[in-house]
Amino acid sequence: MSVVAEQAAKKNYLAGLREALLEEMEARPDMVCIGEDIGLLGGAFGVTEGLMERYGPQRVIDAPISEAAIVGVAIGLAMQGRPVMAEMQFIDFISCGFDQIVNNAATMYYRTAGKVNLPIVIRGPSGGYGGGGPYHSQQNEAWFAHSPGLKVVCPSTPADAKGLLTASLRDPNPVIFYEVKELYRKRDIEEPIPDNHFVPLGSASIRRPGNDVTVVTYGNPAYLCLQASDELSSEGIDVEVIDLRTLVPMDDETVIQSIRKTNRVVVVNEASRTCGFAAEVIARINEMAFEYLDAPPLRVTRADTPVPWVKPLETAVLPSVESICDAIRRVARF
Amino acid sequence: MSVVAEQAAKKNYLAGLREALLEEMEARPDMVCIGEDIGLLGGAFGVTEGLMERYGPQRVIDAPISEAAIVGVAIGLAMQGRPVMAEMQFIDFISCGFDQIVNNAATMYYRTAGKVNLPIVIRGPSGGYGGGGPYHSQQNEAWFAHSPGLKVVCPSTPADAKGLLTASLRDPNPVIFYEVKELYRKRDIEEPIPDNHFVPLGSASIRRPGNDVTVVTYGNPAYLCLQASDELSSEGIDVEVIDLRTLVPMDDETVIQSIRKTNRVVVVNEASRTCGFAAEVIARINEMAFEYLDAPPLRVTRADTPVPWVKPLETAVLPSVESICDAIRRVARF
Amino acid sequence: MAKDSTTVTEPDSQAPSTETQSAANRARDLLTPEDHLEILRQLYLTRYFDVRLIKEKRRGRLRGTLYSSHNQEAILVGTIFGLRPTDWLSPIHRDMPAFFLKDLKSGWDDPNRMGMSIQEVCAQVWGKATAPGRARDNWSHIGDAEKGIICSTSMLAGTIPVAAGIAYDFKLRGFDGVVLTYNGEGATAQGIFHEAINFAAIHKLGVITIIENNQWAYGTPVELECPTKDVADRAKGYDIPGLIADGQDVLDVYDKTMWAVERARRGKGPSLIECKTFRAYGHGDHDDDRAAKYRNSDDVDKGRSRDPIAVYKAELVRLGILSQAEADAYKPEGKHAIETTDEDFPPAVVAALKEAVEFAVNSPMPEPDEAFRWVFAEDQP
Amino acid sequence: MAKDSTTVTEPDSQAPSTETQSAANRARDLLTPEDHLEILRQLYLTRYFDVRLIKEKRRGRLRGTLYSSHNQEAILVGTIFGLRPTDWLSPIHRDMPAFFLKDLKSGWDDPNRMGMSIQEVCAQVWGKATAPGRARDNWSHIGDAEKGIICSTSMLAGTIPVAAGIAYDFKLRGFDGVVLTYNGEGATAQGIFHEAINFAAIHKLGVITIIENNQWAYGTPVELECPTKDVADRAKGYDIPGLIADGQDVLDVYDKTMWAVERARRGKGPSLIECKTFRAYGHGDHDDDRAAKYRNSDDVDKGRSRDPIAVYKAELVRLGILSQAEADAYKPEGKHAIETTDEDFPPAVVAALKEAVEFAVNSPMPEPDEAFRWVFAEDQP
Ligand SMILES: Cc1ncc(C[n+]2csc(CCOP(=O)(O)OP(=O)(O)O)c2C)c(N)n1
Ligand SMILES: Cc1ncc(C[n+]2csc(CCOP(=O)(O)OP(=O)(O)O)c2C)c(N)n1
Ligand SMILES: [Mg+2]
Ligand SMILES: [Mg+2]
Repeated sequence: MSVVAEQAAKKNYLAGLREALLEEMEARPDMVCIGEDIGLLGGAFGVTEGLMERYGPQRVIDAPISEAAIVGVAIGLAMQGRPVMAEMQFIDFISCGFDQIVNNAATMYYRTAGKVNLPIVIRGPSGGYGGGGPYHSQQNEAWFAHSPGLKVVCPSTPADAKGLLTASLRDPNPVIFYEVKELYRKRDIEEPIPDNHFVPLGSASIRRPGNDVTVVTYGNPAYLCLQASDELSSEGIDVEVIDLRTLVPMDDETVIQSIRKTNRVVVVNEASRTCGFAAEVIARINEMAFEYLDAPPLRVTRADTPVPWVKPLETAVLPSVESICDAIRRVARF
Repeated sequence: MSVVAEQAAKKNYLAGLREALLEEMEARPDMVCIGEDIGLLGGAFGVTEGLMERYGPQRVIDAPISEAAIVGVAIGLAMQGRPVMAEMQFIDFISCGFDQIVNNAATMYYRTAGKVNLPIVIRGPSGGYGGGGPYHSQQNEAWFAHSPGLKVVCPSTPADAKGLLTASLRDPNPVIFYEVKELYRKRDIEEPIPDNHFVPLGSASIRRPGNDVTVVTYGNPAYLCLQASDELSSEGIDVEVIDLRTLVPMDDETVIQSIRKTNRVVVVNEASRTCGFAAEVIARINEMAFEYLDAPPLRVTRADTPVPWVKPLETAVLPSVESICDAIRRVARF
Repeated sequence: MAKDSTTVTEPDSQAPSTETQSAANRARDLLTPEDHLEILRQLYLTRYFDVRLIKEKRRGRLRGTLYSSHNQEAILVGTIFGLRPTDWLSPIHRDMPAFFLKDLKSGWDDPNRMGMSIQEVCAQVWGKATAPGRARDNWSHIGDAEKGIICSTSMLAGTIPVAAGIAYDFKLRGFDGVVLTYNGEGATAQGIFHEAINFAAIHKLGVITIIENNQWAYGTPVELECPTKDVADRAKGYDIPGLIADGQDVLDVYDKTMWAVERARRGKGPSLIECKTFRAYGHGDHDDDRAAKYRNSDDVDKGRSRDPIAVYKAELVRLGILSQAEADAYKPEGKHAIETTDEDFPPAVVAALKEAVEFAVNSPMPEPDEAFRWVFAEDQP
Repeated sequence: MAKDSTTVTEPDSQAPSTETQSAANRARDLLTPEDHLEILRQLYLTRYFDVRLIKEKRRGRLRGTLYSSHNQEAILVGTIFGLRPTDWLSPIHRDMPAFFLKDLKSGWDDPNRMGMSIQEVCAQVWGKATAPGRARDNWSHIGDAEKGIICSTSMLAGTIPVAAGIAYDFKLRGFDGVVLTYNGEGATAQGIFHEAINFAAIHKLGVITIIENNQWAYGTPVELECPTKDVADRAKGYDIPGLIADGQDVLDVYDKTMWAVERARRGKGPSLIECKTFRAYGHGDHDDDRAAKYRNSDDVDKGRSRDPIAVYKAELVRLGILSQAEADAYKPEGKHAIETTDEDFPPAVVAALKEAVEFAVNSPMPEPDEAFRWVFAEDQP
């Protein structure tokens, strides 16, 4: 393949998501999409662009501004065996549909003793670093990781975006799917996406192999961790970066294996600190690999604050290359 | 005081809560209570018994079945400087008012840069062990511990119930207050409650001093931990039981001090495992006392399932004296 | 609650309100004498089921809370009787008998019928492995997709959007089924009630919201839940019909339901039916004593004075379907649940319950290990 | 949107609908010529503020999204003009000018007035430490308890219960203040809209819900948000007045608002006012181009054809308050925001903005350390 052709084949994160949706809608005529402004407009960010034109307003529902009803209707459709994609315009608004998700969707399979499963993907743009303020910057995945019966996914590359969304849409369980909106159109992460790309849920990816310190992360901070690793390699610290990709179920194996090798770990999530997913990772590491730890596992997270709007304030509370480097240095030199 | 008089002065957990409410309503004529069936009926469990008779239907509002509006109205009242008690009939239903809590109440002080604080206590019966099934057994405190701006409290004794509720009602911030409904009328925990009892938020209580293993817990499992300690003392394991009482802010100091002494810790919460508060405690211990740990900090929690209704199933998933003993033995013998 | 409160709000301009009125009163004319006798049998059965559970509960044989449907039987029987087996239901806490009433006409014991058997329902009450959902949640929170019954959470009004989703599926498939959801008048204050009915109205889905207005939501009177004169007025906010039925009169409930059902089958969208009734006892059995604190006993006596079984039997006598002697053969009506005896009910009804309770009692408990199962579905083939 | 769509639903039996109609049309008669000129000035100011921000945004000088209030000025000015300084407001994303319009009559620069200054509002837009809330949240999410403005979250309709809480406090204190909340027609689909208005109606609280029905909720037309003929019909579900105002006619908006406000002051409870208008541009400035995809340009032209400034000036000429020459002195009406120039606006308006923008631009950014402050309030004395 010529360089030009290969260039042309590079796709952004958003394209990966769109492809997954289009292919699944095409392959499964019973699938339905529902969300605010996903049809006529094609979605606030364009993830669903072209869906309504292709599959009509019956299968691509422009829902009223009713997050709880969107989830509830998705449950009804899924009970009838239909795969459903339900979009939250920003994942921040998921709190308005919270009860239907944690109490109804998450537990249906359990309550019916395995009779009714719900193939629903609730997806939406998430994350900070874009100056969105408290209500357009959330990564509230810990709420859902704490709600048994939900899978939780957060891809950070275009290929993973497609592969994991495909896997999520085919999964028989409700999945909360965190898209990193700052990555949607980021040029320098564009990459070719293989045809029929499928990334099974529950498998982490080693984004950078290394021997000295393991860094466990997901979402946008994966790039900060990679940058930090580059910086630290000049200081002689060889970092292994693990992108969890799926939080529930979590790929314990890959994390533990890495720690057996490095004996040191830093966990990074961009959500607020207390009861964030990083705490969960650390608890598991303690349970499964305590003997291998030569230094305290540290967390780098957002401060326990909302995400403020003004840029210098936002920057102050979110994980940065600097704060990640600091933590890695601390465990490396412990 | 004669034994008889002392006996008479013993009060149950529910009485402690009621006293706190009555005293604060009496002392602060601007205070308002709002909730479903709290007035005419006096509350599903009787915590607000007598309030409406004394303070009238204007200050004790029998709200419609609208958890979100209850919280939102409480915010408006609190903005006008009124202390507000908002009851959730069961804490499980808090998910219906979730957005107003985590996005509106929790962040108001932050968003107004310290101009508007909200003295609201959202309280309600919580917890399992009573055969309530998935929607009458939750302890969903981790969701709120993960939402900056909320304090989170969970007393386990009658005196703490009163002292912490008093402190919460006087706190200028929104507090989510978890009452353990299985303890409401439990006879064998009744105790005298000092007059004007006040337990400051953020202070843990050492329920049993010990030297070998620290157990950190709160709520109903505190009693399971005490029982486990008794059993294990015969095996020569001397357990220190710390009842956190307040999760946010957490009394790190007491926990860390204890671990410096015992070098071993087990954390018990009755909520489901992944991203539960126990994980947070373990992450903090790693950050603050890693060098003192001689064994992996372990968690005992509910399994990652809803709380099933039928008794043997409920028992299977919740922490028990047995599972707590097992974990303590494991860390003691590590 | 008087018969004359029967009105129909029909904003749909194609159906003028006079025509509507008569349409709403005509469904009963199609009932055969056999239908009438079946309806009566179902009323007895519904009452007896509740009476039996009340007694079992008092004897301490049952766990969980019993929300009695006593005095509200006409709503359950009247709304369900005319449905097709393939229609869906979503009952709430006070509607325990609805689970077996669904498709009961097909025969009480038909294993293929599109409703649960009385055995299954009793197994649920007793918390046994033979219950739908293997008793993982309590009492009325059962469902069965194969039987067309939504499994509800405790969160009131929370199944209406699910009903809308099912009805949306019907629409996509060109199927003319309907979904009935049950809600107390108190539940109409929930946000999800609004979101779901709004959605159903926009898409003209076959969702029918039955409001069992028994005047009380636990310890809160209807005036503190709903600001409109009638709860049915809520419908006006969605431009859908808001019907009012006399909840003590099974035929009026039946008429109104059939009108809404037929309208929904024609693709004209949702309706709301307020059935006016009165809660006979406490909110749940734990509240029986406390309820006296907040409900005046005169009001309670008055509220209970039109027993739906008595009302219906009088009508059947008037229609010549029952003789007075036949009507008087079994007389549970007007009695407090614990004052009734088995002699107050037809032997077949008593026998059916006896068998069901035995089935439940003799069924095994679920194994503790089950508690860890079915959190996640395995990948489907 | 024609004047004849002006109707009033008044379910309150004490106020028959004919009387109501005239009451609703009489408020304007109390306005003095000075009031009229102040209203016009406010319309110019509101328009110019938006125009200025649109231009600043295009030049890349601002962060965040601008939700233009162009063509909807009459709603903001007309609803706020007659309020008392002690009344409360809760504007939403499209209502940025509302923050300074509140109590603007007290003088643009009065530091004690019960509205924000234009400086403060610009400081917020520019994200400076001098903004209310020190720019910790963006654009319209500001509030100030001292100025009687609720600080909103992004979650639509989420301030209505807060408004109800404030109005409940008024009731407890025997104070006859009112709280106006603003919502798009799309926001009426939210569950909290229902819960909050239901609560306000039950307790007859002074909460007035202004619906800015600009026909579109982002990319979704009103028919997919609301099933009733008029959004005002939502009011019927709560037995509260549902008024319809011509959102292009500031005096009609004013009349309807004053009617609802006076009613609320008399303790008769909430109202809902649908102001019919049309969104001039994209949902936000980021959507200006995409909006052409989902909105037909004929409809857009038609929707923008009755510029509220033109409508009002014609009325002032008719009333003899303005000469035609005076009316023609400044003519921003009918022009696209970026086609207008400073000459289209009165110099005082231009100067006020200039000063405010300078204030904003010259204000300091908040210090990064502030980000960690004010998560929790310290114990109060
Ligand atoms: C969202 C939610 N809030 C609170 C409750 C607790 N609760 C259970 S039943 C009930 C009263 C219901 O009243 P109503 O809807 O009139 O039904 P009824 O019991 O009278 O049949 C309440 C408040 C609940 N189940 N769900
Ligand atoms: C609960 C919630 N869901 C979704 C959004 C995203 N959102 C912001 S504005 C908007 C459209 C609002 O339409 P409308 O209420 O008609 O107001 P308009 O913008 O037309 O003035 C949406 C969907 C939100 N802010 N809050
Ligand atoms: Mg009721
Ligand atoms: Mg709009």
